[in-house]
Formats: sequence, structure tokens, C-alpha cells
Amino acid sequence: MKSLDKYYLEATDRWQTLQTSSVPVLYVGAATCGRAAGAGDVIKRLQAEIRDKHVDVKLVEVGCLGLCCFEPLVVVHKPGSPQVCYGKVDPDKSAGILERYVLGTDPCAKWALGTTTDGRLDGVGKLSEHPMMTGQVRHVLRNCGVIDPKDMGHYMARDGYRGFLRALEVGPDKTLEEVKKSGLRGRGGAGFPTWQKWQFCRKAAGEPKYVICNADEGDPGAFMDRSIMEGDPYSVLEGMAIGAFVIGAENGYIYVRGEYPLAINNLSIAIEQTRSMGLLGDDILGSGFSFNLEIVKGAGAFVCGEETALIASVQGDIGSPRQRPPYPAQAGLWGKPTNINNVETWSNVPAIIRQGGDQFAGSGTDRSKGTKVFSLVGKVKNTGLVEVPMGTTMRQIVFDIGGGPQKKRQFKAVQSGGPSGGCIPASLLDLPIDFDKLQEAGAMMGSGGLIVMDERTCMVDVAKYFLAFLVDESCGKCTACREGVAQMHNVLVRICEGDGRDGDIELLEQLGSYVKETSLCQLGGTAPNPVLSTIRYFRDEYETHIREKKCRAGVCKSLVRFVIDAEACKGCGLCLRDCPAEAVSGEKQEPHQINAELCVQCGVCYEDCPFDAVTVE
Amino acid sequence: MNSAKVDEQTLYQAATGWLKSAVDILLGAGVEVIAPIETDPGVVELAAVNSSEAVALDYVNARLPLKRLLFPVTEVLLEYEKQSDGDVDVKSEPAASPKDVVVIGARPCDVAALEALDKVFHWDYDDVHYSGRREGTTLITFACTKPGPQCFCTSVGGSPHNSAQSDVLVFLEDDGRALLQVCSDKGAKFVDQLGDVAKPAPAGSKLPAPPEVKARFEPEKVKQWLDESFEDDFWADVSLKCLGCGACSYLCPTCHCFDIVDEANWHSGQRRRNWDCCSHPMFTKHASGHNPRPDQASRCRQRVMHKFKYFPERFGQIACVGCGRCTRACCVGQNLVSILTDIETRAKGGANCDA
Amino acid sequence: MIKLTIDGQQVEVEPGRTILDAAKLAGREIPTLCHHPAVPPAGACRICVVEIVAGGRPGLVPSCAYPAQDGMEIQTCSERVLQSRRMTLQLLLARSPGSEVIQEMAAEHGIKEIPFPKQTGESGDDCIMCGLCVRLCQQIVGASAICFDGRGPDRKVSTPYADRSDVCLGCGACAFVCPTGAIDPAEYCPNPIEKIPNEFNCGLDSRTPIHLPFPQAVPNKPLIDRENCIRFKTGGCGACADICPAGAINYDMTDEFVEEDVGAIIVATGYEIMDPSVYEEYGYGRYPDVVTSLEFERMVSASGPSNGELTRLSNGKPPKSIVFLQCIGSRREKNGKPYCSKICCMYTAKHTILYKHKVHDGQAFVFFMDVRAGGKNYDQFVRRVVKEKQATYLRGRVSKVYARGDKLMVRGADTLSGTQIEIAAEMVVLAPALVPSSGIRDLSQKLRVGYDEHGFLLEAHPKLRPVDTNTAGVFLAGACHSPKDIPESVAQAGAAASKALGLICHTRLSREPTIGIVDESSCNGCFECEGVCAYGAIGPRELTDKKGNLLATVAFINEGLCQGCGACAATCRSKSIEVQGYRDDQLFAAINAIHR
Amino acid sequence: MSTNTAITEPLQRAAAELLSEGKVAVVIGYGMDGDSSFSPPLFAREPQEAERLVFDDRCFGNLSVYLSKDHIRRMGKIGIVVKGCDLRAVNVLLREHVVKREDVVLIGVPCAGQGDPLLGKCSVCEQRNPQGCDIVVGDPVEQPQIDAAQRYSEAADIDAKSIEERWEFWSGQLSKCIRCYACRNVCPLCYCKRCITEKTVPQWIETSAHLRGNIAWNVARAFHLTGRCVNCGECERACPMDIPLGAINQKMAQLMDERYDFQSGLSSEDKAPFTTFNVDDPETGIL
Amino acid sequence: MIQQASDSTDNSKWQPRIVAFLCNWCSYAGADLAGMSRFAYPAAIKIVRLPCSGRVDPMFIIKSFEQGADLVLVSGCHPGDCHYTSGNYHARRKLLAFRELMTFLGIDPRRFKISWVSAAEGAKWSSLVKEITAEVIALGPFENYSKLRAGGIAE
Repeated sequence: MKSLDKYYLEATDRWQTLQTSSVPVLYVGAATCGRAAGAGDVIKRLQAEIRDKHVDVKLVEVGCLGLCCFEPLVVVHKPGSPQVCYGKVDPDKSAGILERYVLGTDPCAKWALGTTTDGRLDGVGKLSEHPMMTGQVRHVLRNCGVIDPKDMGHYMARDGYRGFLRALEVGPDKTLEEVKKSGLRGRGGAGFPTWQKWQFCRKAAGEPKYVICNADEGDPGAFMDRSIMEGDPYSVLEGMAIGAFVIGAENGYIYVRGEYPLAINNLSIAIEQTRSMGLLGDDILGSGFSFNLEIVKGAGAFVCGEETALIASVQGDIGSPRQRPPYPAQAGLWGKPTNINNVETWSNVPAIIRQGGDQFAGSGTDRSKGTKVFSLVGKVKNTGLVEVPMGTTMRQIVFDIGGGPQKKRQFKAVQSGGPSGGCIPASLLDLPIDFDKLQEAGAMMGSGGLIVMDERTCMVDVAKYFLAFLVDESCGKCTACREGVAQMHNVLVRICEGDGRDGDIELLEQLGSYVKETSLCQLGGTAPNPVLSTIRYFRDEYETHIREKKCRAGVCKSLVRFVIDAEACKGCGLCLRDCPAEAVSGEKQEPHQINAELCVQCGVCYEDCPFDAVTVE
Repeated sequence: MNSAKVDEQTLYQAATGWLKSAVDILLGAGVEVIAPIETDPGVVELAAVNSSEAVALDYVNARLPLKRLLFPVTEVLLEYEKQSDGDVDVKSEPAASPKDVVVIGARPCDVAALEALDKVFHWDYDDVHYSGRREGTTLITFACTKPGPQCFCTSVGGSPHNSAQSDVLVFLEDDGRALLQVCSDKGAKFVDQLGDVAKPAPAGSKLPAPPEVKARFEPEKVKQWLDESFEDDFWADVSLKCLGCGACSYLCPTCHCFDIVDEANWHSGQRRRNWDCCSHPMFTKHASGHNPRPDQASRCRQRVMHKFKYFPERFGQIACVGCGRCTRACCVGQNLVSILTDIETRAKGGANCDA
Repeated sequence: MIKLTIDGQQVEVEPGRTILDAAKLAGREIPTLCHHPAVPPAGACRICVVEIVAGGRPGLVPSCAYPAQDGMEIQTCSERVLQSRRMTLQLLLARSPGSEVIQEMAAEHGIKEIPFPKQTGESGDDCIMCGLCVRLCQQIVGASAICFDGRGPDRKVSTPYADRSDVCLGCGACAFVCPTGAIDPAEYCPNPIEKIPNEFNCGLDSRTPIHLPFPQAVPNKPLIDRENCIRFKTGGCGACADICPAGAINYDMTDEFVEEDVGAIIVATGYEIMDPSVYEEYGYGRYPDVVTSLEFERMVSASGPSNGELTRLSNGKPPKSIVFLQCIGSRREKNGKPYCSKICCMYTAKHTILYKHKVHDGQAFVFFMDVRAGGKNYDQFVRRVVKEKQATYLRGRVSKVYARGDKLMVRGADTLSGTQIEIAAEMVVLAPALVPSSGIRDLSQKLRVGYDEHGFLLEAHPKLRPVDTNTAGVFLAGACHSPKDIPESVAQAGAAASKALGLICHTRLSREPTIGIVDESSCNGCFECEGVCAYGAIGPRELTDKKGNLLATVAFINEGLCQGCGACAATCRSKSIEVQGYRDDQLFAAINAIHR
Repeated sequence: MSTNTAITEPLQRAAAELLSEGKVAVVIGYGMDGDSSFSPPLFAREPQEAERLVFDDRCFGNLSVYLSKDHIRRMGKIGIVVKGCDLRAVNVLLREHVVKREDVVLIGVPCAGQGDPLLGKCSVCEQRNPQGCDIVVGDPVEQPQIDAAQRYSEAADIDAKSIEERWEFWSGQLSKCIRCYACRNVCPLCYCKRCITEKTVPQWIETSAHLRGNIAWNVARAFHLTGRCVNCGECERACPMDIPLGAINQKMAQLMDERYDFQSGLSSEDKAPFTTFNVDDPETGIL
Repeated sequence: MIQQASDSTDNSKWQPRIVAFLCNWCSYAGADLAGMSRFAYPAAIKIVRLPCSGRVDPMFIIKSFEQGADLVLVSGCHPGDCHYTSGNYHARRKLLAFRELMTFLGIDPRRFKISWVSAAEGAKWSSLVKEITAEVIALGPFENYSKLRAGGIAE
């Protein structure tokens, strides 16, 4: 314990030193999203510059701040000045920032997103006042993009593992009580009260018990878990340690998709460091409590996000779900009581224990407490990770934080909860985000994926897209899911190809409710949601597809005829240049025409036209 | 019997070739001549000879002792035959009156052993079969020149030059001549028969010194211990390896136990006397099944006791002449001298040493 | 116990039982496909869904995999259930339109048309992906020779790496459990599937490892054939024990040696038939339609492999002409048995009648040497057969049977008319010679009973003691002694039984006094005598002193078994055995007597 | 004479251990005796007595003869030093229930042959390394390959004789017999409580040492050993009259080997030729 | 006895003596059948009836020679026919080995015959006895053995 205290002191000291460093520090967002946007090149360039210029500048790789649409991000600490966050930094820009701001005086305000610390800087506002940041409450993401995820000291300096230590101090009962008080519900989608889940497992007969972190983030467009694991892996470990302590488990597994190598890497380092500090392993700090963690790499099957399939996969079996009951809390891994929570749930736990459940319960709605991280993607201006208190409306997220649809196009719907979720139409935009409210609206919170759709999104096509994904990802074990989802997909294909018939909507509804209630697991149980919710809110689009054989969004190629509005066309020639079928003709500055016989309905012109002169007939 | 003693032993000098002459003369006189002959390589046996050529001179002792000539291994005591009228005709006389026999070349120990046999067969009953043959036998003994390693005659009152029971004791000389010491009338008669071949030895002729046979124990001491050691554990120890094979007794010149059996069929039969041996379990086994000497220990004890205690007590002499045949014949290495020296040590109160 | 209501009916089940089990108790039938009582449930096909109305999370659950819970209220055929079930069937029908099982089930549920295109080709085969075979092979058989390949609608049941794998035992259990009969093990089993021939039916059909030895077996109970049972082959399975409601299956039972002290033994080991394939001219083993009389007997039996339907093994059609050949191996000095097998004439006459019963317009021929019908009413029976033209009797032997087209040409001589005959037959039935059971020589040595050159056991005297053997207490019944028909066997068995009873009903045994006696005082206990005793009459006897200390173990002759041959006495080196009446001194006296 | 220290020392150790641990009551082995031309039997009953055990090239005796002797058996469990050849006799004793395997501890000694020059039986020995002993002391010795044809050589001279010559020879040899029964008493396999020659009702064998009785005795002896005799040669060694008994035994052993493929004492499990038969046994010479 | 010995060596008066050990069930019955069937055979043969040829201890043969037999015959059932299953098989081994022993010791093996005669072979019995009687007459008295009756080593 003594050495731990000493370490806390050291870590805090180190952190403070870094924060008030006398030499400039450049923090580069180097999570997967940053790297995809070119952070690697930026880092290389900065390293080269620093070396060539023989300047004393520190470079720190951090996680993701969540401002994904602005990646790569660089935060600059310049002694005596507030820290500045720059967005969309390419290597040249980074060299410029180094040259002009770090070494010079020009804050390069046009690249800056805002300052992250107190103090003023000419032409640069506060980052917290950036539209994308206002309204966000960062609890779960508080360390992401701030600390070095490979340095446990950073985490410790920011009260890391205090929650775990407190748990050890107060004992499992009180710890569980705190979780109960917090009202934390599972962030994986179903929103089951976490304390209740823990208690089931805690009370279940059978030894040993296991805790598992479900990090098999499979929804298309969702990346909250990845960011947490990459940017703040310790919080996951601490949450699991607390959970294991409450439940009485001595072993834990983190089931991560193999597609997340950086997350796996950072988690491994974090586990190693935590173990070396004596916070993992046998008889932790002499408490008698032992806890060991192991990472299991998944092979990227969507169905393995389902608890029983996940357990099967950990056991080395085929990742197929099985009939419940028995529930994992009764007979899970190796037939023993097992508690599975998702990454975000686990990483919510340390703060709850550290600060008390009441504080957590202080935000959110009646029955949904705390904050929720969403990955905001689709046809919206600002994409990225967004953490808001429960109860925030969809409108706030899409329009205030997300900045609304691109190109001023008409908002149509938000698909929430990924493939197994549902869509929320404009009419429900003011619905406060809450597990139960979303359920009622026929959507689900899911793990937090939000895909924004605008007028140019065909809802039938969206349903078809998600169904295709689910057909691929169905394990095929039960008839309902395997055959039912496939048949639904067939019907949707038929509709999109103009072969829709009367009764198809009813058939979809019938199949949908059949699949929902007859499927073995929740993959099938939720698979029809995209179809059923789009039918619910956009039935007319289906009817148009079937009866009029038209896709007004211009997506379903067989049902689309593109024409150029001669009045709007300025004759810029963009469409002419890009048309792969050479179906566009016309002179410069003159209105162009589309030869319907040659047109393959690829939609390039439709997308290209800066004047929206290409329209769907 | 050879009880008549000459007053003065007389020495004769026999010339080279005396043996041939003696054999020829005796055979010519119709006498059966028994002499040592080599029957197998290294094996000498006393047997009838037709000439002197076969006679072996260089040997330690005969394989079988002299006793077998007077007390054969098997002999008919009587014969019987059922007659046609149902009566049984019994012939109890010896089959034929024995021929005169001259034994040339037996060893002094074998000859001396006859004293014990004489006593047994002429003790409470005169055994005509034995005594008839004994009367008709003249013993021309060859003094020992090369005693064997197992010989211990000197320990039991004998010597390589012992003349006891001999009619003539012959000292062979290297050049083929011999000194003949006449010990009895029969001996004198024999020398007479030789005629010129044997002339009285010049006065002052000296007998050669006997070869050395080391005395190994004192029989008196042995007896002294035996007198009080019937129940001693010694017997069990000493008999451990004894297999009771009987070779020692059968080869012993003084052992004289016999068994009488009838060999018959439905109409005729013979009663025979056969050698027997106290080492055999059956020797003392009663018809009841009881065996007073039930184990090898009691049988070994009997053999030693008989020779060194009972026989001396009864006949005033030890029933052992120290020929060493028993030790030579034993296939498990039982050594009579070792047993006796061990007993002597015990008699002297010494520790038990290797038996 | 758990109490629940199924379709309004209260049932009680043990904890751990499924809703399906409970429904069965309640007499409610729930259709199943992927369910097999021996295999852990998977709930894959969803055909067995029922509705939890109350007492649990409401909704549809698979009854085969869902544990019954206290207070549950279940509907097995609510509209919701039926809707789901109908949809499931429609979907399955789309996948496997050709499957009769699914078609029937769909029809039962009133499904005529389906709103989905029916699949054809590979993915439209009869496999409904229920995975029962996969689970069975992995969890029960323990071979893991079947697996799923791919997922979703592309899922396929396959073998590992889609290869013929040696891990496949070829047990065929997968095909056995497959609800739609979609599996042909021959397609993936590396070795040909060896069906277990049904011994009782002469191997004309096959049986499972668990089987009744034969109809009306006593006791009439199934047995497990260890050689073929997967439990014993791999340690897997155990399904029968799981499903046997009486818990009567015990794998630990092994063959055991039962030792009984008995006073008499009756040998009734019966006969076997000679393998007629040694006579190549008859084509047995070469032509499927040349069968033995015993095979024919099974083929026409109502409990036989074809349920009494007489068909040719070559093409499944009834034989329109049939030839019975007598004396196959019997009464044959060279390359056969010189004796008459005695029963063939009569059963062949019977067979001709049976044949006519089965094939009314068929023609039967019998080649015979002599008709030996010496028995009560036997001759009349044969005459009736001939008279009623059940069969044409031809006196003579057959020289050759050969195939021409799908007919068997039987060439033989009719010695009565002196002509060569050739008959185009569709089936030929051979009457092979009867031979003793194959283990008879070992048995006879154990029992110390003699046997003749053919292996038939020897009676003590052919006329005066035809039931006894030379070993006291061992009697013969039936064909182990010589070929016999049923009445004769029954008569001999009765005689043997009464002989045995006559022996054991007395408290004392009377016998010849010429037996061996051991002189225990001189017996060494080397037991060489035991080795030469043909009767097992010699055993050890422990001699003890009054305190019970063991003094010696000596030979003891059981005077009830000893026959007085004296081999022991001759073998005994210490001359400790005398045979009463042939004592050594008696024999010596006899030798002595030559002098007279 | 040369003591084989490579065997003697471990032998002494093993014997001392067996005795001190009480595993046996006595160890029967060979001892040294300066007066003797061979190493006679030695009975070690105390651990210190084990020091007197030796193994050399004069260990002629077959100690297994003691296994049937009451006075030895009464001591308790017996440890016995056996050469490979002696073991054959032990096997026969086991087979004939004379001793129980659990009542003896077999201390095997590898033996390259006894006597200088080698005894005849040693030069064709096929059991130099004893098999199936409880303890084997010393290292195995080389086992030369022995041709079946070499196995039986002692009878060859006599086999070469005509019937009449044989009669001449044997009547001479057997006439010597003095019926001391040393041959019987030293034979490990002549363990009868009552020898056939001791049976008097009826009298099987005349006990008188005339040729008739001697033939009967020697025929009986030879025949009773047929299929049992292990050719240890003790009878011949013990015979005070030097009758070549070994030749007779070997002749019969050869017959058993050739006719029934049987060598006595190779195992304690096999059946003696006269206690079993084959239906197809040779029949030549039967009318 | 001495008288007798001289008798038997006097060839003019000599009559062969054959001792035959016959098993009760085959050979004895065969001999019986020969009698009943009036097959004549020489009277030199003296039959000792035994239960089985397996009862024959080879010492019986020695005993017979000691008692003056010129030839000994053991006859049993044919192989496989033994009333006692296997007695003749055991006898076959023992007696053939015994004959080898005799041969080795110089005891003329022609003086010992073994035969299998079944209960049905009266004729065989008759011819067998004729045959062996003729052979023993040709061989003459068994002098090697008859001489022994005068005694052994010391006589």
C-alpha cells in the first residue's frame, strides 16, 4: 500500500510537471481514427522537424478526443500560453504549427478548434465552446485524448484506481450498493440494471465465477468502445476489477474483436502495468481478493456480441448462441456463473465508486442515469464521439452537436442502435434519449451508434442494407433467423428491384414479427427492427417502391431515372466528366442532358451536381 | 580268523618280479587272487586277476573298501521254492563253500577295518557267511607310500604302516623288490609258497619310515564331548547341507549296516542281505510310520556317535580307520575330519568353528 | 417437483425437465425436428415453440430446450404458436421442398402454398440445418466427424474440411437421427459403412448394436453388442442409458464367469450348417439367388428380413421357379460328410409347400438322392407334396449351377429317366450338411467327453447308453450328438433330463468300484496325475494336523468322477495311487503267474 | 579357481540385506572350503554369515535340491542362489508344487560356466543368465548361441554302439551300482516322500545290488526323470561308482526335445510331456 | 530257481512267454472276439487285463522281463477311440519313450511291442499274436535277462 501511495505521489507529480511543462508539449491524437486520418504521418513529420530544428519539444501520443471529423488532432502546450487544439492537421500544417506557433508567436488561429485550458489566445475560442463540444458531458471519455493510454501514471494522477481501492476498503456489499444507487444500466443495448446483473451472478451457486468484458463492438458505425479501450484502457480494467470484487470472480476475460489491434495492444500494456502495481493478480494488496485478466481475441462475428455466443467463442467453440435459460449468471463460461458487461458499462464503474452512486445518478433521466456515448455518423456535418447526459434529445445531438445534415439537405431519420436498432423519424426528434423512450419509439439505444439520414437516403434501401448485413452475420443456427431474415432480405431486394408486389409489406411485417419472437437469440430477436421501424414511419416509401416502382431518394437503381433540370444546370460539366457510362452530354455553360438508355443509374451525377440540378424523376 | 599272532614278526626280502611269481603260484594253486586293478582311468578297484600284469601299484586306495569282499553288497542268505506237493523247500546253507582267496595289495587302513567287522559278525552270533569267507582269505597288505589329502589314519590309531589284521605287510621298493613283514601264520604260509622269491631279510634290515599323516584330533576328546552332547544344536548345524545320500557309508570300510529282504515270486525266492545306510530316512522308519531318527541331524549324529562313541563303548575300538573315503565321496563337501576337529574344539571348550 | 400447466392441464415434472417433457406427460404432442431424447437439446429448428402465457417471461420458447419452471402456464397450440410454427414450416419448405417429412408436417398444418421461392439444387436438399447430426456426432458419439460449415443461410452440414475424415467411425448414427433422412453416410464416411449383419436372419438384413437376439428370445430383452456399440468403441454416446426410463442400462456389466457346483451337465450345443461355398459348382456366394435352406427359412418367415415376402436377392422380384438341392455335403465320402444329415428331406418338403404359399404360380423342383422320410407320418407328408405337385422331385445330383441372363441354370441328371436336365431357375436353395457347433472340440475336452471324427460327441454306448457319455454326469441332447430332427432331439433331451435327475435325486451315488485311491501319506502333491486325468476327477486336498496347520497338499480323487482308467496310477512316480481292482500287487501277481 | 568378485560382493550384500530385513530366514549359497575341490553349499542365517558366501567357477552343486528338504523348509522363507541351469530345476519344482514361488527368493547369478576346463553341461549351457529371478547380482554374461544339435552330446558315444554293445556296456556299468541311492538323494527332482524303490507292497524294484535290481532301479530312475530332468549332472557327480548316469538322462531329454519340442524347466508354466499329449504325436513303432 | 534258469536256457525245451497288457475296452474285447470268432492264435501269450493302456507303468514291462517274459506287448484302443478319451495317447508317449530308453540301455527293443487293436479287430488280434510269436521264436529266449536271474555283482 505504501509503495502504491508513493506511486500516486510520483504519478501526480509527473502529470503536473507535464501539464505545466517548461518545454512545449505536442499531444497528437493517435487512436485508430486519428491514424486513419493521417496522424501517423503527422507524428513522423513532427519528429523529423523537432530533430532537424534541434528544439526541445515533447511529443505525446494520446487517444481520441472524439472530434473525429477534425482528425488528425494536435493539442499544443506552450509554456505560458493556454493549450490549443488544432484540427485536420496534415504534415505540412503540423510543421507550420511548430514553426509558427510553438517556436514563433502566430497561434495559427484558422486551424485552431479552440483552447483546452484557461487563458485567452487571440482569434482562438475555447474548445468547450465549440459547437460540437457544447452540450457534451465527458465522464466516460474524460481521459480520452488527454492522457497517454500507455502510461498508467497519467491515469493514476487523475484519480485512477481510487474507485477500486475504495471498493476494497468498503467491501463488496457497499460497493454493490453504490452501483445500485447510481442506477447504472448496461450500455450494450438492452439497458439491464447493472447492479441487478451483478447480484444475480454474485448469488449464483458455483465456483469459480467469471467476469467478461464484451468488447466485440460489431455494429456498423459504432466505435465508442474502441475509443475507450484505446484512449483509456485502465478505466475498463478498474471497472472489471470492481465488478469481479463484488461478484467474487477471480478471473476475467476481455473479448475484443481482432480488428482492434491498437485496443488490444493498449489493453495488454495496461493489464501488465496494473498487474505490476499489484492491482491485478493474486491477493491484491493483501486483501485476499485475487483477480486475473486475460484478453481473448474474437474473429469478428457480429453474433459474438451475444452473451452466450461470446461465451462459446471464449471457450473455443463455434460462436453460436444457445437457448437461455440458463442465463450466463447461472451457467456461463465453462458452465460457471459469469457476468458480462460491455466496455462502456465497465468504464462507468470507477467513477461511480470513487465519487459515489449519487453523483452519477445526478445526471440523466428518471430511469436512465448518467451519460451515454454515441458515435455520431452519417449524413451529418460533425461526426465523432459524443457523450451526453441521458435525456438529451435527438435533435440536440443531430442538430446542435452534429451541426445538422450536410449541404442543408432535409433531415429524414436517425438509425439508432445499429443493424438491430430502428430508425427515429424527424417527428420524434425531440424524444429525450432514454432506454425506455427509445424502445417505445420502436428503436433502441443499442450500443450507441447513431446514423443520420437525409432526404437522399432511401429507407427501403437502408432496411435492405441492414438486413443484408444480418443475413451475413446470422449464425444460421435457428430456422427463424437463418431462413426468416434471409427471406425478408429477399423481399426487400425484390422491392428495390421493382419487383415488389402487393402484400409484400404485410409479408415483411408478418415475417418480422415471426423472426422477432421465434428466434433463438437477440440477433434474430432484433433483426427485423430496421424493416419494421422503417415500415412504421416510412410505409409510403415502401408503397411508392412497390406500386409506383419509384425510389424518390434516388438510391434504388432499378426505380430511378435521373434527369437534369435544364433551368438549374449551369453546364459546369462535372457530371459529364464523371459519368462512367458516358450518358451525359451537353456543351459547357449549356444545360446537359442524360441519355436514359445509356444511364446505369449509378448516381454519380446526382451526387456531383453542385447545383442540385440532377433530379430524380 | 586272524587271531593267531606270530611271536616274532619276521621280515623277508622279496626279489624283483616277486609279485608276478606270487600271482602265478597262487593261481596255479587254484587260489583266487584279488588285487587292485585300474578299472577306469584313475579308478582302482580290488578285483580278481588272472595275472600280475593288471595289478596297480601306484594308487591311494581302492574305490570300494576291502569289506565288500567279505561282506558283499548283496548276498543270498537262503533260498526257497514251493514244491508241487505244496511244501516249501528251503536251502539255508551258503550257496557254495567259499574258495580260498588271497588279497594282494589292500591298504592297511582297509585291512585294519576288518577288526571292527570281525567283531560285529562274530559277536553275539557267528555269521557263517562272513566268517567262512574271512577264514579263507589271506591279506597281503601294501603299506602306504603316498597317503591322500583326506587320509587321517593316524588320528584314529592307525598308520600308513599299520599291520593290524594283515597277514603280510608289504613294503614295495622302487626297484621292484619288496620287504615282506609276515604277521600271521597265514602270512607265513604265503611266504612259504613263494619259495625262493622271498628270502628272510638280512638281519638289521630296517623298515622304511612311514610317510607322514598328520594327526588331526584326539578320539578320546571327541568321545568325551559326544558322551554329553546327544542333544546339542551342533548336529542340526552340521547336518544342514547333508543330503543323506549315503555315499559315505557305502564307501566306508567299517560301516556294516545291512538290510535283509526277500526277493520272490509265487513259487520261489531268495532271502538276501544288502548293504544299508543309517543316513537314509527309511533306515529307521517303523512300519507304524514312526521314525525315531526323523531328520538328517539325528542321522548324522548317529553316524558320528556310532563310530566314535557307541562302537568304542561296545567293542573297545573306534569304527573308523581314517581312510578319508567319506570326505572324498561327499558331493556337498561334508568333511568328517572337520566335524571331528570341531567337536574336539568344543570338547576343549573352544568356540564353534566352521563345521 | 415442478408444477406447471400445459394447455390448461396441470403436470408435475422433475426439476431439469423441459417443457417438452412436461407436455409429453400431459399427453400433448408437440412436433419436433431437431430434438432427439438422447442428444442435448439445441432449440435450433424452432418447430417445437410453445407460448409461455404466464409464470415466466411471456413469449414463444422452444419447448425442447426450455426448462419447465414452477407455475408456468403453457399453450402448445395457441394461434401465436401455430402462426410461428406455420411460418417455420413454410421457411423450411422453401429450403427443402423435396423433404417428405417437411411436406407432411406442412400439410398437417394446413400449408398449401408458400410465399417464398422454393430452393432447388444443393442448398435445397433435404437437410434443414437442424444440426442434430452435428451435436450427436460431437456430444454423443464423441467423434466430431460432422460439423457446420459457413453461417447464416450459407450454413452447411459438412465434414471437417469437407473431407472424408478418418475420425468418422462409420456408425451411421447421424443418418439414424436425421429427421429428414438427408444423410447418406456413404458420402462422407472414409470407410464403407459396415452394417451389422443380423445373425439370426443369416445376415440377410442388419441390426443395431442394441438388439433382441431373435424374436421371442428368452429373456425377451435387448442386449448391447459391445463390439459395435459406440459407447464401448469411443467412450461416447451413452444415449440409451439417458433415455431408458427404467434405468436398466448398465455399461459396467461384463461377461462373467459363473461357477456353479453341479451334479450333472447336459450338453445341447446343437449344430451348425456346413458352408456350401466349398462346392463351387453350386455357385453359393457367387450368385445371390443361391441360398441355403436356413436363409430360405428366414426369407419366408413373417418375422424375417423381408417380413415374409419371398423375393430374389438379386432383383427383389419373386422367384417364379425354384430348385431345391439335397445332400449338399451330406452323404458325400469325398470332400464332404459321409453321414446323412437327416432333417433335410423333411424340411425341403415343407419348403416346397411354403414356396407355393408365397409364389402361387411358381414352379419348384427338388433334386434328391433318396427321400429319407423315416418318421411318424413323414413319408405320407413327402408323398403328399409329390402328389399335390407342390414340387417336381428329380432323383439325381446337380453337376452345375451357372448364370444365364438373370436366371440360374441348374444342370443335373434325372437318374430315373436317365436324362440330363437343365432348369432355368430364379432361386436355388441348398440343403447343406449339418455339422457340430464350432466350439465343440474345446467343450468336449473341458467335459472330457469324446467326439467322433466329425466332432459329434460320443455316447457311452450306441445302443445301451445313447444319452450318457463316458464321463459320469454328462449327458447329451440333440444335434451335438448326431444330426437329429426336433422330435428326436426333444426325446433325447427328455431322456437326458431324466438321467440327470436320476443321478442327482439320490443322496448317494452308486457306481463301479474300480476307481483310484490316493495314498495320502506318500503323495508328493506334484499333481501330474491331474494332468492325465481325463475326467477332472483329481484335485487338491489339504492335510492338516489336529490344530489345523497345513501339513501337505495331496491329490484327491473325486470318486464320483473317476472312471478308473488308471492313467494317474501309471503316472504317479511315488506309486501313491492304486486303482481298485487293478492294484499294482494284483497286476504283479498276474505277471508272476506267467511262470506256471 | 577364481572367485568372481563382481558377483560375490553384490551377492553378499544382497544376501545380507535379505537377511537383515527379515525377508528370508536363510540364504543358501556357496561357501569356500579349502579342503574341498569345489565350493560347497553354505547356509547363511545371519546377515554377518553372508560374508562367507562366494561365487566362483567351482560352484558345481545345484542348490535347488534343498528346496524340497524339510529341515531347510522349516526355517522359513528361503533365499537361494541359482545359476541359470539351477533355475530350470527350480521351475520344475514350482510346476510340481514342491515349492511355492512366494516361499523362495531367487538370487540369480550370471554364470559363464563352471570348472576348469568347463564342465560339459556348461559348454552347451543356454541359460547363462538366469531369467525370472527376484534379484540378479552381477552383470549379464555373454550367451553363446547353442545349436540344438550340440545340446545333447553325452549320449553320442553310446548311441553309436549296437544293441549288443550297449548291453555289454551298460551291464558293466550298472553292475557297479551299490544302490547307495546317492544319485537319487542329490537329485533336486527326486523329492518323493517315498521312493518307488522303497515301496514294498508290492515290491516294484528289487533293492539288492545285483544287475537285475540295478537295471530296474536305473530304468525307473531314468524314466521318472524323463521330461523332468534338467541335466544338472548332480547324480553323476554324486555317484561314488562313477556310473555315467548323465548319458541316460541326456538321452531321454534329447528324445523329449526332438519328439515333443520340450526342454524341461524353461518355464514353470509348461506341462511335462507325460502329463499331456497331442492327438498327432508320433506313432512310429506301434503295431 | 537255478534249476529254472537252466531250463529256460535250454532251447530244445524252451517255449516263448509273451506277457500282454490289454486294455479292457478295445484290445481285450478284440482278443475276446478273436476267441468267439474262433480265430486261433498261439498260446504263448499271457494276457493281463487292464482298464486302459494308460494304466501301464513301464515298470510292468521290466517286471515282466524279470519274471521271465521273452516279449511284452501292450495293446490299447486306436487313437481317438480310448474309452477314457485319452489314456492311449498318454500311453503312446510313455511307452514309446520307454522303448527308446530300453534301446539306449541295450535292452533289446524287439522284445517290447505296442499295438492298437479295437474291439472289432478279432482277426487283427489273432494275426498280431501269430506274428509276434513267430518273431520271438526267431529271436529266441531273452537270454540277457534270463541270465540276470542268477544274480548280480557279487555272485
